[in-house]
Amino acid sequence: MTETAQEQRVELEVGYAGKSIPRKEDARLVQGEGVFADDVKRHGMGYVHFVRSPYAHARIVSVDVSAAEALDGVYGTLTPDEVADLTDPFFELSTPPGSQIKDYALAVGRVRHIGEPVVAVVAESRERARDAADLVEVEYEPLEVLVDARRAQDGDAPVLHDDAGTNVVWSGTFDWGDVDGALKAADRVVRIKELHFDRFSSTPLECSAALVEHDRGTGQFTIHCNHQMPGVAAIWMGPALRVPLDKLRFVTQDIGGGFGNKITTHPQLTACCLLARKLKRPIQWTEWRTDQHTGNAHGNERWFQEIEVAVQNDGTMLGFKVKALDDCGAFPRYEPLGCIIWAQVTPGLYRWRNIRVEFTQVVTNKSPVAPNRGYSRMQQLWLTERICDIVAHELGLDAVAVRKKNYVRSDEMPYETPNGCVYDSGDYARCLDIALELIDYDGARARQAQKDGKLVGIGIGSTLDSGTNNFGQSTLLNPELQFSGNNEVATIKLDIFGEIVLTLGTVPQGQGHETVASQVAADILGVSPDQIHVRPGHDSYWNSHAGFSGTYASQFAVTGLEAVKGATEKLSLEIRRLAGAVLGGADPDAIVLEGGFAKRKDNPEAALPFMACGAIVNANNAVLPEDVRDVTLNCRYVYVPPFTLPDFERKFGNLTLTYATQIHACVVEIDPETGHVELVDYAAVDDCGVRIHPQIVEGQVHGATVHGIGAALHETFAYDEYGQLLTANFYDYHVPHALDLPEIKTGHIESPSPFSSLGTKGMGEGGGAAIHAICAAIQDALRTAGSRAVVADSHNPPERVWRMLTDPDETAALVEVSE
Amino acid sequence: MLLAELDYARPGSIEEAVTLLAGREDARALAGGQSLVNVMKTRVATPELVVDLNGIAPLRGIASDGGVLEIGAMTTYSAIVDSAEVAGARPILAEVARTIADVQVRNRGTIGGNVCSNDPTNHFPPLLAALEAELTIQGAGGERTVGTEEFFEGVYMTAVQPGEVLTKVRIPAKGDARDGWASVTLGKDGTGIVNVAATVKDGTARIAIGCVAATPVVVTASADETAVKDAVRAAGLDPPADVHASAEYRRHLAEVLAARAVRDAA
Amino acid sequence: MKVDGTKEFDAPAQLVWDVLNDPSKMAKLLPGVESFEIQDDRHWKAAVKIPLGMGGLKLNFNFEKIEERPIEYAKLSSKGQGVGAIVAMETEFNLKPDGERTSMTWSADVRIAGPIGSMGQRVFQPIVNQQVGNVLNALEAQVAEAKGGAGGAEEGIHPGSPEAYSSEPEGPTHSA
Amino acid sequence: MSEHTIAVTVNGERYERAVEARKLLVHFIRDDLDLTGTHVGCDTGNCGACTVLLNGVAVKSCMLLAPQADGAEVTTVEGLTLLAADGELNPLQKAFSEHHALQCGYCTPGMLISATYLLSHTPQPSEEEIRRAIQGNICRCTGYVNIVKAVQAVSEGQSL
Repeated sequence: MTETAQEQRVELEVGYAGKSIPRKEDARLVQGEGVFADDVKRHGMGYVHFVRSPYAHARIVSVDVSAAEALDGVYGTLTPDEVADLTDPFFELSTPPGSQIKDYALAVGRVRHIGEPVVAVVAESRERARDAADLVEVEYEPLEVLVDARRAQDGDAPVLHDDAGTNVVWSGTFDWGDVDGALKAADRVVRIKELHFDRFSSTPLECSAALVEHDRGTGQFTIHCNHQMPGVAAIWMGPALRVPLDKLRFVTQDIGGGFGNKITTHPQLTACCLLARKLKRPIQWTEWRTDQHTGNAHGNERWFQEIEVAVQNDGTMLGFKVKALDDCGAFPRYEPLGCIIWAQVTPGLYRWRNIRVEFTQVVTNKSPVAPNRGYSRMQQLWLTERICDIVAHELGLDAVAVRKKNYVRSDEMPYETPNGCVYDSGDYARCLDIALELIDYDGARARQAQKDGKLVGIGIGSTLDSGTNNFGQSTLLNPELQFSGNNEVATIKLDIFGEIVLTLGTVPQGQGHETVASQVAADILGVSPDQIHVRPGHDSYWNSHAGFSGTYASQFAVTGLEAVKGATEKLSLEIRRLAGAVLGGADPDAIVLEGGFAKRKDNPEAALPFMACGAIVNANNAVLPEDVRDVTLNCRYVYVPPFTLPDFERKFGNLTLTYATQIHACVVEIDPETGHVELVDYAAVDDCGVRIHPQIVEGQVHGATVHGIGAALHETFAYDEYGQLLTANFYDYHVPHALDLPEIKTGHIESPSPFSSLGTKGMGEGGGAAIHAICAAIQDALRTAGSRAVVADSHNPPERVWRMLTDPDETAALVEVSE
Repeated sequence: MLLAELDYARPGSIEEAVTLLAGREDARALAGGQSLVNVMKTRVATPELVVDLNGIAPLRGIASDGGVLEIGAMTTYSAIVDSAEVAGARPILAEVARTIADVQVRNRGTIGGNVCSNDPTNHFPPLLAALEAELTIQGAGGERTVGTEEFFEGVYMTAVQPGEVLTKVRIPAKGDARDGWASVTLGKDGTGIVNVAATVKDGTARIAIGCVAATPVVVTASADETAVKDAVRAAGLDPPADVHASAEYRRHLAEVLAARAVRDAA
Repeated sequence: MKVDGTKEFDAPAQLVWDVLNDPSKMAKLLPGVESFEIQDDRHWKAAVKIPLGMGGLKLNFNFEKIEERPIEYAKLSSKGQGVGAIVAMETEFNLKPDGERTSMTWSADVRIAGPIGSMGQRVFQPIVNQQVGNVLNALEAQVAEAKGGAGGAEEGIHPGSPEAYSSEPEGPTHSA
Repeated sequence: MSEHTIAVTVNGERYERAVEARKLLVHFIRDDLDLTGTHVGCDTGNCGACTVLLNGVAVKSCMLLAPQADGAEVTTVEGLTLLAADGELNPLQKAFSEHHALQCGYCTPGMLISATYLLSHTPQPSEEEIRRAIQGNICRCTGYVNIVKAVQAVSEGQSL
């Protein structure tokens, strides 16, 4: 496989792959001619408005929709009782009792977070639907609210789901190597009482939306939406709606950003399906920003407690143990997968061999979570980076030196982690050097020395972006689950007029798949990407797709492109067989594809235009020799990565195929009077192996970086003691604006993956490197100023930094070092 | 995002506007709409009649007679930023207006709307309080002019009564006074956590602090850092706490920013 | 959100108590009352419009006196529902007789839910403080009136025209 | 309640429609005129995805009532190509594509309008001026890096 990969790369270098060609998507998007879910309209459609819970936790005493239904222009409503009657709860991935949680399209019996949909109202206009929603009378009996995950297991804590009888969704222990031995053998043990990874989300600018049609004759639902993983939506919705999967047709074209936040909209989509069927008309749903913030998808909030790190005096880190407590909000939905996904990057970039993680996930009265960009790995990587900096500071060592001493070395690649994951390739130390050079590390250290009122800090964030999941990892949570491996599909055909049409199983949200796929196919067929029509978006009727199709978890550059490559190579062979036969019986290997012709290598004059190939096979096949009558010029390829089932007992196995590296470095200036943190220099170095479209790769690096910057300094989903979300819109949930950011410098190296034939690695999630770098920089600034404060939270707004300055002991007390 | 039903009127004169506003209960004047429309989207505000002041030419414009700068209530932030009169008479108004929200909002938002909504995070209430501006209100009964202490009554509440409109704001020209501004916001030019405006004349600083109470808190002190901080401390602020800042932190910022605003004025 | 404070009255405790426990007088204490209906001596309803410059926030309130120890202590629970907002309030007060004067210590726990609840607490706290101040001023006026004191008892509480409230309430908040 | 018949010229074409007074301009443009290039990304006037030119001035169409646009000239993203002589993509649109200033493309229409407005009064903006001009337009994909580059490229090359 590696040889062919080598050959392939040589071939690709002379072609379109590797060049930043103009994106196919751009022309329509810069003219406002993209088609986003909210742009889809149908005659006679009704607009749905969800009546949402004003309480974080309450019993639904009564629901009265009579006044709403009596209002002029109202088409009808959907109530919790109807939902409980017409649907089954969505399936749960966890083991009992967590799996006994019942999750419906609308709140049945109880509301469990503010913004939870309780009743749906449909009317002739958006405004009228809202008018009617205001007339729906829901009587609630408020219940005690659970906001702090650390209380979830207390005897006196309210239990959210009586069916489960506990707030614990999943818990288990992961024990690799010999942690206790390492802690005994170590020169020192660094103990950290508690760290908190804050709740935020990448908040795609386009909220969720759908237009759902129901064909009464066939029972067919057509769901025009922006769900980024329709295959999974279907698996949730089919059984709940009691219809076969093929009755659910998902159609998307342009999606205004997903970042994982558009994987768990199946409850609202299910409600729209029920309404379309009940009211016999198309149903249009627009989710507004406040709806999305209160009731759609947040990132996982996580507490790390009782951390113990075994270290030698020279900074060598032998291992660590930790209790991780994950807060998934009111319903698990995609969870508890977050309870294992982190294990793809268990030791971060470091050579720790002894690790014990006691992982527990609980529900709270907050918005449910979804796999937000960097899903679950980001939290684990933040832990490893925080440990690294805290250890360095406590031992009086240089954070750069400690990293270089403990990084997995390039000559150790491929490297097997303590839990059996295989880091395919990379050179972390070299990436770090490039990052430090980009921010002029020595110059920054010099500026730090001369105190000019501001406190200067330098921070590093080193992370991995693990791509192409082995879904077998789900069996480490629940051995009953029948998921493993991964797959992706592409089809390509050469049509009657020589048109080449490529369809993908993926569901892009801005990653430029049309363009990148066309580059790979063009190189194989010897044409220009312009001559390859890649169908925009995804239609589960017309796009061939597999169980794991979709755009998520940094995998397109491997799964998506391998499928494209496989299908296109099949087509290439068919064209060459056909041409060989037509051009005097030449062997396919004697035919070369060039400029839209299939030519005999020995006689370039003997050439068959693609148009002729398409015409013969599709419209003139009687002239074909028998031995090529099987040629259809319509080829499908399913890429299946080489995974095996992980070992449940040892919780051991390879969970992902490729690992892209991100090393970020930044310089901050802190205003000591206000605690305001200013980002004055920033560099992001990325290594995702071979880059098919460098400009798109760099764009992904910019985007992931800024999501991290926002989370570190500006963005938080904060709740009060009553479970009221305090940052329910962009007025209080401050995402970075153009003025909030410095120039983001980028650098890269290419360490081709030996496990993908193109040498590519999935990328784009960035592992939250910016959060780690900024936390490290803030702590560095404080320490240089003589404070013992420890950055113990991933989110550091001005007041928190000011408190660290005024009361350093509060956080310093979290850390102790014993000989 | 979806407004409740309402009636809409676009009068061409102040008199017409006043009549319309007086004629209906729950009539609301619509200025730039950059705050009101957003509150209406939540249906927390549901005026039955919206009286759009954008058609009333006399409410726009900036004039300076040397001694006093007169700004029409419907003058946009952008117009203030670009105004030669403002630059000449009281440049701080333009410097602060330039940091309000963003270009689109500055193109629509007006100084009148800003002070009449009197959201604690707004820029103009503390600034006008520091500059001792006078505000002219017109109703059926005619015109009256009030100072800022009288004008700002509470959160979202001002001396402008039902059936009245704010017509203009008069600000004394700079003369030998020096003005300053300091704030801590969510990101650059974001929502204010605490805003402070100061004007210094003959060694005395008049300081107005925003977002620490229902209305701007004005303190005066001799223009040196210790005196200013002492004066702010003496004001015994009891600021609101929210997700962005505790009362304690706002109290601290009030002192720090007051000192900075005075320094900025120097 | 919890607010509390103390207030002195130049009137005997019994009189203050009577004012505080007379629902019809209660109607005059509340801001922006548009209608008031007494069900029994422990339960009453009111339609109020909380004054907000952007337009009043309309709420239908249900009141219940959940505890009382004449003439020193009473506890009142109320819940208001309206579009975009639910307000739940628990108020308590203690009266300490001091000859012909009375000192009242009071506390209120106000919860605001619904869409408005997520819109900047920084505005609620001053609003609540200000309304509490208005209620206390009105109470003082009512007590004065009951005592047969100076007129103008209605000063500063014109139901329905909240803008007429005193701009500097003698409330727990310091405002300019 | 009150319904108004309004006449708005959008991208050079005159539309006359009856609208409810409460309808937001952005919904009039998207739902009534079917010009779906103008987007909605928030409900508080922060994101700028709904930015249009109203009589040549950049405004957020989610904070105007449709009747307020009566008699006005509105330019939406669909009108930008008209600004280029040949009806092709205009230089700004080309620059956005060349510099990869868009990923999902959802903020792009508002971004293009804000940049168009900037260049209409400041043909040679500094980076600071460009960042100030798009401060009211949120992009969640690009970190603004390439958007700034694209606008710079246009201001350095041919103006609109």
